[in-house]
Amino acid sequence: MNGAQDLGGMHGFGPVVREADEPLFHAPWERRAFGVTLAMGATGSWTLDASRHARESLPPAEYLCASYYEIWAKGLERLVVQAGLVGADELAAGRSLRPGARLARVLSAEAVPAALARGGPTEREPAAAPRFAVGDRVRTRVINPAGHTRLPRYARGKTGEIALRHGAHVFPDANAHRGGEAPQHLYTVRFTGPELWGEGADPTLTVSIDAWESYLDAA
Amino acid sequence: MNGAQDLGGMHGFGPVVREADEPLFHAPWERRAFGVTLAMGATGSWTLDASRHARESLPPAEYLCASYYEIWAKGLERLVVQAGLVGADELAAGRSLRPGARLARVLSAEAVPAALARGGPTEREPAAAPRFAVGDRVRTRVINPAGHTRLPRYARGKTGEIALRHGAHVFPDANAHRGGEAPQHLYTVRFTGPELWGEGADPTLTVSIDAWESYLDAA
Amino acid sequence: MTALHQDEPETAHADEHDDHGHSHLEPIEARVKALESILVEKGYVEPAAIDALIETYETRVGPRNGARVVARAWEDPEFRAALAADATAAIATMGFVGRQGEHMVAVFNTPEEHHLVVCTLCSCYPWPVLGLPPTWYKSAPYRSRAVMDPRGVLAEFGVVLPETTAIRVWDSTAEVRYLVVPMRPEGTEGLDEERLADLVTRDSMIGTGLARTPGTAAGEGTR
Amino acid sequence: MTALHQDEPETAHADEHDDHGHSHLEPIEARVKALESILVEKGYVEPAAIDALIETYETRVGPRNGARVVARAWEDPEFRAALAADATAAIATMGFVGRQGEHMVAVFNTPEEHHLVVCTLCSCYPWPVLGLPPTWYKSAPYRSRAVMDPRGVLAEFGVVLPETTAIRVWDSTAEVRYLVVPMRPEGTEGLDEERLADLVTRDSMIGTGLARTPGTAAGEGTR
Repeated sequence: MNGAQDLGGMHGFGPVVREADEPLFHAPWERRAFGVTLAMGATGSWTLDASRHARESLPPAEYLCASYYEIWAKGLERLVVQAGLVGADELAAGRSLRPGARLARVLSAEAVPAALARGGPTEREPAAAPRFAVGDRVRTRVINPAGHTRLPRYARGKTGEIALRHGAHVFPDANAHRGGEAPQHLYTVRFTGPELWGEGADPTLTVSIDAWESYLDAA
Repeated sequence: MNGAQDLGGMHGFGPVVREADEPLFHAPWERRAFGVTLAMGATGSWTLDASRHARESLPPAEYLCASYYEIWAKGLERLVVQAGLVGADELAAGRSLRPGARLARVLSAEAVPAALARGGPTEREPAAAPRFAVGDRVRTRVINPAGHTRLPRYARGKTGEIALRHGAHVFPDANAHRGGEAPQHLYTVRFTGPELWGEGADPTLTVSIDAWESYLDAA
Repeated sequence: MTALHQDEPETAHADEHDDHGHSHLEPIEARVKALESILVEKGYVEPAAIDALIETYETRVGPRNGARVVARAWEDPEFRAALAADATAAIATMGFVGRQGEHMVAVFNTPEEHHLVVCTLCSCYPWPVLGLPPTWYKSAPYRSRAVMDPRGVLAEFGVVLPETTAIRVWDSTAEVRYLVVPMRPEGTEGLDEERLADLVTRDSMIGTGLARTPGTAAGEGTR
Repeated sequence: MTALHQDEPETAHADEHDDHGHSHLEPIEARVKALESILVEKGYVEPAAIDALIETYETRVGPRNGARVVARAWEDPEFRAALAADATAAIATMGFVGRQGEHMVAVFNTPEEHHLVVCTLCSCYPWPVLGLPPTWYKSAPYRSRAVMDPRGVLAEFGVVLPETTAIRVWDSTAEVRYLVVPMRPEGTEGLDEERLADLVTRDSMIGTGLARTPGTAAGEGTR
């Protein structure tokens, strides 16, 4: 979706602000928002792609005004309601009003190291041979889906070159919307600065994105 | 600039909300923000293009969170400071701390009807013949200026057709930044929905923009 | 990277003023009041001129102007042709001129084509014929979606057009201002211009509505 | 217009919940506390697991991991080759595996090419080797500008590269995570891996910094 999360190439945000001490968390609630989001993710009630979509679906003004873990917390609120695990009335009340659903998995403290070490690899057996090889010229498609996509606006309708192949990976545009993993070949596509940004762009610049095969046409 | 003002094609703002009574102004301060902005504009201390740029230069989060006349008011604050007419200290103090500068024009109540009737026509004598004729195929350039531009992001690098010619008009990209009027031929350029939005776009849709000649290349 | 991609100095300067100047928490109401009084104290603006500007758009200039233009275009083929050929001049013959209407273009709805006007970059709108725009016209939902999903926007306004009617969106990116001339409703033969103008809603001149049919409720007449 | 351009129903539903649910004015602190306690009461999460997750990234996983990878790549040509060929496997030999590092790619700075990593769409970052990202990495200024004005961003970090050094920006739009291997500083011959790792700043592994030269202040050592 063309939401506020799609920030590449925007102006007006000012300089990058670095904090003197760079705390990982700025308040106890940020710590909890982080931990509870990971713990709920481990229940398998939704995909990582769905959780990204929940965050980017915040109204743009809210997204841009919120701090990072505020976005996570509000995204998690949406996810638990959408999944039917918590009622909006319960969020409003600030407490559980009904017994919980039965989840397939609940993460225990003991299971944390193994769960983190396992992670969530997204590479899958490819169903077909890759359409493109390293060095091929490709053009990204012009798409504007209302749902989740990982093709940023700045890189649509642009011509680049396949720089890397990564095998087949889970396709977020489907997986975020209960469309299954629908794996596709994934490539790193490299564009020149002038191709992306036009006149005045740094001629030494290249920018690459990781792009699924259905984002690409032969150029 | 690729600021928050460039809204065409964004998702996530929800349905269009219409007010039951549609007040022109929602509070007395909105009335004053409107009137004082027009009255200051009439002094000729900046161009209309500069005032648009002052508004779009608000940080994106602030722009999207602000109500319409709040954006005008904050834009006017920037303009009077940039023009050296009011000091930042005076805005902070909420009152004038020094005598004002001498302005070439101050709008009187009596002069209002004539000033509004005159408006601010932007057509100028063309310095050269137009490069394009109605029906010509053109491609918009890929530009990403940090300054003011009237070529929206969604219509960059797109191929369309000249639908109307409007003669030569003041060029906002220059005029917003003390670059003079630098008039150029102005055209209405029509694009198809699929050209702009890709697959799934309404095939009956066309969208046109008004585009200055330097935005366009022959396609 | 060239200067093109940098924030220009004047913006940085203004940001600084905001940081060191008054607090962002100060209510906008107080900020506007302070701003006006500073400008008045300095002799840059006259409160009576501000009053006159406000009064003009609150009481004298509104969509009735545009409705009269449309009604005349419905009734008078010569005027319609003049409006199509040079809308600024044709509209000026009715006395509607000036700010935000300096360069007018009229677009005519037909069964084959429906026109819709938007300003994605700000809030451009033909003041002399329609007055000041409603809040929704200036809002992010309308500006973001009118160019990409106009049928979805129209549906929210209760306007559902046949799929065979093409949608023509006009994004007002310059000082050209567009006036939609809606289709003349059935059953309006013999009505005079004033009665016809009663049927021309404001929304129908933006393209988010249609002209009213005689006899339907006038409750939304000013829209 | 097709469904592609509509807001999907689940989003609309969530909006509704926000409208009818708790107030937007409720401080985020209270919201997060309430959310956790609801999820605990329902048996979906165990507070001890949340504690363990937090503790992992506060105390055990951080940029020292990546610094050791880089130091080894500087010292050991075979490891460097393995890192270039299959970074995930090479890094796993050092015990750094798992979440947000499942598919690693290492990119090597040279006098001709400088690499810079960003995630414009969210905050993708190689947790097993760098820990959790700093706030600036997740912020709008960095995400918006790194792809369009990387030299401007680098200058703000105090990194000014020759114009002949090409900039290679990697926007992490998939689950591939990029680790920049900075150039080995002069005067580091004979240092062991631990001492070399001391020179590898976090920023140098994102691309917003360079490795430190021996003898320079270690104050920014964790960056």
